[in-house]
Amino acid sequence: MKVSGSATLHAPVEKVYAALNDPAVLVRTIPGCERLERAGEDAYKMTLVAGVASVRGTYAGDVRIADQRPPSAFVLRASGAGAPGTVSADVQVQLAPGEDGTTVLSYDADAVVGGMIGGVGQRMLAGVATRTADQFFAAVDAVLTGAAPAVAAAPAAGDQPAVFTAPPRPPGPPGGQLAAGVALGAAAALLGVLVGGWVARRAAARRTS
Amino acid sequence: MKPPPFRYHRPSTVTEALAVLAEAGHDGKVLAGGQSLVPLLNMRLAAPGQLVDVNRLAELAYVRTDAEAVRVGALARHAEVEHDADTWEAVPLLRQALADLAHPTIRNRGTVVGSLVHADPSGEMPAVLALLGGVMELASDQGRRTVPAAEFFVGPLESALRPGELATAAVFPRPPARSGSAWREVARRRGDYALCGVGVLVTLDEDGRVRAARAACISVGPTPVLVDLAGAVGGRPHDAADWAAAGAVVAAAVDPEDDIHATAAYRRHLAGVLTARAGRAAAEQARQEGADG
Amino acid sequence: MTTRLFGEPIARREDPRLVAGDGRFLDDLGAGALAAAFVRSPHAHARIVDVDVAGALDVDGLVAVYTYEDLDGRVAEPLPLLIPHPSLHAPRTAHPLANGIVRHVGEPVAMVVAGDRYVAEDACDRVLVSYEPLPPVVGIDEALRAEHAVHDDVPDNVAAHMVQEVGDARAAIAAAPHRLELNLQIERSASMPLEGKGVYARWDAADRSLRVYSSTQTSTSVRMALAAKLGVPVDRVEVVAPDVGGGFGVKIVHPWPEEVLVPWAAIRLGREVKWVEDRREHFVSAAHERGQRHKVRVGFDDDGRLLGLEVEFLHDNGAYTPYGIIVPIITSTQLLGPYKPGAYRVEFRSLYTNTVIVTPYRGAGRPQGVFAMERTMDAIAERLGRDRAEVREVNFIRPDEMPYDHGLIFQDGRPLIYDSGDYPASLAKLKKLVGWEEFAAEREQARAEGRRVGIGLACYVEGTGVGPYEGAHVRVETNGKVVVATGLTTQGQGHETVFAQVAASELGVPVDDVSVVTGDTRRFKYAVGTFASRAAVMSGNAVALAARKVRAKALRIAGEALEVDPADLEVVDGVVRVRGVPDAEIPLATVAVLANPLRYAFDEQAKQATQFAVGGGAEVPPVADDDEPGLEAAGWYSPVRSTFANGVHAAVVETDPDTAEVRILRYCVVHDCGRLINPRIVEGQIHGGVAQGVGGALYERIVYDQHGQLLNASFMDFLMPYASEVPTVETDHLETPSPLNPLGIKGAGEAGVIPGAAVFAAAISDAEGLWIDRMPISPSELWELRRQKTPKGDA
Amino acid sequence: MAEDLHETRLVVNGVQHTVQVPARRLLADCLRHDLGLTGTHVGCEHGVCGACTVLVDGLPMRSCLLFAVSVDGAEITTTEGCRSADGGLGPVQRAFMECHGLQCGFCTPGFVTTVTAFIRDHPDPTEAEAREAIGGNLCRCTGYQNIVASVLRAAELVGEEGSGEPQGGAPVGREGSGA
Repeated sequence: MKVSGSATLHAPVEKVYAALNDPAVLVRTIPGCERLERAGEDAYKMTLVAGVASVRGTYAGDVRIADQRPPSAFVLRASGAGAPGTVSADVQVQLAPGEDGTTVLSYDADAVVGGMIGGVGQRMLAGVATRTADQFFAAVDAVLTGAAPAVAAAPAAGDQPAVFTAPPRPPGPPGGQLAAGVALGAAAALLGVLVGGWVARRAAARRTS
Repeated sequence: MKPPPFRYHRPSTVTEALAVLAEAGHDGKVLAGGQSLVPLLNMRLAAPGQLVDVNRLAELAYVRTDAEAVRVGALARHAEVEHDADTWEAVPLLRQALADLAHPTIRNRGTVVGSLVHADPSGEMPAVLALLGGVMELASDQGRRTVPAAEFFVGPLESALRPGELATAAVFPRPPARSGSAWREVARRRGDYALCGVGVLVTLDEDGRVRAARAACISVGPTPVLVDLAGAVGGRPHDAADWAAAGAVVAAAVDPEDDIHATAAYRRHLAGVLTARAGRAAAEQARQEGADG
Repeated sequence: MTTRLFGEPIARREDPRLVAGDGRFLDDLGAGALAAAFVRSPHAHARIVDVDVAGALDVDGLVAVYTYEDLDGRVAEPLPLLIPHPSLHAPRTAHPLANGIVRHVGEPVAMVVAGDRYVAEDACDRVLVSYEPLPPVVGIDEALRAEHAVHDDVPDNVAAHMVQEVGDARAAIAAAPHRLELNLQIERSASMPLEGKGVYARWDAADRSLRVYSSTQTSTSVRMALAAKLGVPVDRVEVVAPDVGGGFGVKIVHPWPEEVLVPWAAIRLGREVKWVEDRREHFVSAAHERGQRHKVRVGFDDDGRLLGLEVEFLHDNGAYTPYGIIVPIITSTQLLGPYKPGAYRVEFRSLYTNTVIVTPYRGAGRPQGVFAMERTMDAIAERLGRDRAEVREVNFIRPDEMPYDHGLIFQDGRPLIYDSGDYPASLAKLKKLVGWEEFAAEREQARAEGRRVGIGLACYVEGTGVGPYEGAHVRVETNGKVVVATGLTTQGQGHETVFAQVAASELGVPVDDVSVVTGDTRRFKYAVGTFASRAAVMSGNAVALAARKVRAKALRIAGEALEVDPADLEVVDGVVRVRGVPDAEIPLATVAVLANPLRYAFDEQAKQATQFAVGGGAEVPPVADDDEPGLEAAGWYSPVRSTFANGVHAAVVETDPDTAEVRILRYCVVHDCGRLINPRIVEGQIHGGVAQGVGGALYERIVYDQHGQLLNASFMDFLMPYASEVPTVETDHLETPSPLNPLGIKGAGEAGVIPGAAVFAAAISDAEGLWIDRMPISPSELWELRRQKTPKGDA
Repeated sequence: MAEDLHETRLVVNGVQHTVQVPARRLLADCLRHDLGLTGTHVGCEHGVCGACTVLVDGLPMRSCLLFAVSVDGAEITTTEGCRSADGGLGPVQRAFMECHGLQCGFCTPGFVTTVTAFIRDHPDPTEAEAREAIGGNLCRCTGYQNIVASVLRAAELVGEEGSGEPQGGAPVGREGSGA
């Protein structure tokens, strides 16, 4: 499943680049993301609750930031698994200076959704993903513009925080956000979305929740 | 394909139900007709920790029609609403759309309110509620609130219903005098989800001219797509209105997607074609209403 | 009650139990058996890095979890290659549980056995498998490109390559006054019986014997495979096909991984184990068919007569080839239909992809071949501006040319020789039935009203009743009841009825006195199976031959008893009578008693028998050297080659000018399957086949994405037609007997589905003035075609 | 942890049953495995095929989309209950036999129950109505033509002799847990 789009963020490219590669920001901005754990250089283990309405699941997986070309481009590779299925995604992210200090971000994602979910819900992905991508960017933008604070890292050994946890909050707005910077969050959240998507669009055995 | 385990509650009063839902919070899921939820559970795509079965809430098993509207309780099955004579007289669009909703066997169990809460972008009921400008009545142990259709449908499968809340009823207002409605959809097989579906509501003035006309489309956007047709057909005599133009307006307004059954372009095309067809039928029905009343 | 039963449309004997809910399908058996469920690959192609079953072990009610490492003996070996073929140079089969690598979504990786299916699925959810994804090969193009291989040791992904040629087709085409080149494609579909597969195994430790119930089209072959795989002596293994909820081809494959694993686990655990395939499993782990792409080059004269025909096609066989290359072989031979192709060359490649395996689905390669051939006929007619029926007519093999030898080798490895058939008469009947000549006027009339209607027709010839053999046993009990047993199975074809009709007709007994057993290796040991429209031809004739032996013996014994020449005897309503001599008679029941020195009859029956004296006297042994006790016999039928049925279908459709929806106004069938045993059942087979043809043409397709994920693995997206989508079928029959078998019958099981895609493509093309070269077609696709106005491909 | 069991009472084909089932037990599985009424078949478990259709308080519903516990106290009719009062084949069942309205017979129980309810409400259907009535049930064998004929024939038979449903009329027997 391929999705691409773009958004304008209100900060210079360097700052945006840093934010999108900062786990402290990601853990805060990926709806449903509950935990990011550093698992090596530019690699994280992630736990996230995703889904639509009360059709939600907890997913675990890995996300890796690769091919970094600061401040203009990087790639996120992620894979995750939950009861309904598996997701793996590659997201190419491009950053370019926009007008008056803004950054125009464009992303190009290719996700593979497998397992039960793969057979029944894939076609919901693109629409929901593009729609919810905006939610993610709004969250990141809020952090960038200081409207929302980035979270403090949980205390951890070493000079570098190892575990990042999101502040308490109701499970984030439903919907997957297959967006730059959150390949896994996106992909996993998509599972939840798909679940919904599947019911929404396909259940011939229909109606009522 | 067997459902995962869950805690089961079967409250016998709404108050009890609201208490259980408040307790369950995000972990709770309401089971009414179950015609969409249970397949989901069987495939283990959903695994709510607790199911709150509202099928014993007799106080919600009603369809009532008054001077303003048809009020449908949370336990009214599609078939009950479809076959209710007063509803047919007051809001014909309900039966017109219900006839295309899955198959009778499903309609025997599924509920109208459940369909609405499900906020299915391919569902007929959300489009009908949106087209008529209806409202949802929601309750929680914190109190009750009503939400207009325009605000209730947030996205695919996303309604404004909050955790711990129960949708107790949906209110479908009677259209004004000299109104007519029609529902048209194209599905791959009879009873399948529509590739595109369109409902049109037309109101005429005393001279038989189109005073108001609106269309609601399904399967062409994340929520029902509501389009005002007044610009295309407003003020025209009902039999001289350019419904093809109205169709063009709708085709331009929707934003469908490709899927394995149809291209986005085809869906957009259908939105136009079906709007024109439904528009003509609705205008004709409105004329008769005018003649009769 | 008449004994003239052959050819009578009697009601089915199996229906009372089925309508009342007393049928016994696989999951209706084995109450209390342990339930098996499988962990299946979510990846189309991946290396299994680790399988962690620890989580599953805490599940309350879990009995066992097995992975490949747990398999032993021959169970750990790859599953058998059922039908080897010289052209299948790189056959590959799967292991019962994936051994290191998975090659399609749905391939079984671990097996869970638990108290019930709910718990088994809970445990499956807790088995954690880590995979290292490998690049998937999906679709014919990627398989050909061979940038990646499905099997490391088959780098070009080509499993088989086969060429057959009669004459110099290329030269004939080059020299022809007219030439066309067409690309024609059919997409993947599936048999999709309403009952999935299922296996229920019980091991009797004391008796060291295994009984397995399987929802299969071939219980005898499953038995032999299990005995070999499990190392249990054949006489210690019995396999029973209970009531089977449809097969349509997919259940002929054997042994399925589950068919081996469930009995294997039952033996290991010493418990009854049952697995019932659910719908999702059936989509991703059973079998598909149909997906083929054909390039046709044809040369013809001014009358549309074929001078040379060259067909090259590519067949997607999925990840493994347990069933060999039967499907493309059938396409390559049967696409010729009722026509003389002039010089003919056919070449195909069978390609591996990371998708579910491909095995025969009702029609088995014929729908694709007929689509290619019949679209070609339509294109020729269009090119020459001639009537489509006329062009077919000039190419027909004439009745006086029968038997007709195509000079090719058929699926059974024997020469492709048509035994009989009257194709011109079939076409004439069809044209009359559908009103072919009058339709042009109707079309114009409709166009004048702004409606779009079109008509299409398609002819086919179907090789049926492939060998090598079937057998049957017929016994007359001492109470006069007749028991017929045959080894092949039943999935709704009414064998209990038609075989009873055959036996009753041959023996001269009331049909209600005949009972029939099928698909139970306890009752009849050797059989091939129910597929390839062969049951009626093979077992029907075997039953007839067995019954004739029994009848001959009955007459011989009755002759002795009544002291008359057996030639003067007849059997009517279960009584052997001397022709023209009232009262000189003896009930068949009594003959059965006399047939056995120990009689095995009691009281009245014994007394009745004692009034007759049979046997050769004091110096002859009670059972003569050339005789056997009992009034019973086995009969075997083994044909020299297949017998060829044929038919012509026509459809009239209307397409919506705005929505491009297709409405079927009429569907007409003329069918010739030789002599009919039970016309009502043959009609039913045709109706059902046509419905699957409608599905295959307008609704059903298996859709994979480029990652090898099956996108429509449910009944919500795989659109099998409901009653609202299927037309009323108008049928007419020809009965050209087959000279090859005693009953003169031909198979009828698959016929209905074969021309579907071709007929609808032609009818829609006719209504729309568009060329259609790919099926199925949806309203969306038709609407997009309108936008492009695709011209017909030309040379 | 073992699952909680819920005592569930069902009157099936006129006979009262009491079973202890987990909340997640589907009605189809309860009928088939707990009560041993295997006439009701399961074809898809997502509510599309209709093979599992039974009458719940007289209305056709998908038993694969209902939890047994959720219909506690309901009257259920399966194809076994569509026999005539004397235990022989009921009119709908006979019609299917007469018209060759079944082949493998797997989907048939869902048709029999659906048609039984339809004819009760539409004693004299047209062919179009008959087709519409079975529009939610899949059959892979027959092509539906003979099923439509069966519906029309069933209406004739019911007209001649009444539905023959033991439901209601028959005395309610007693049985312990079928589980």
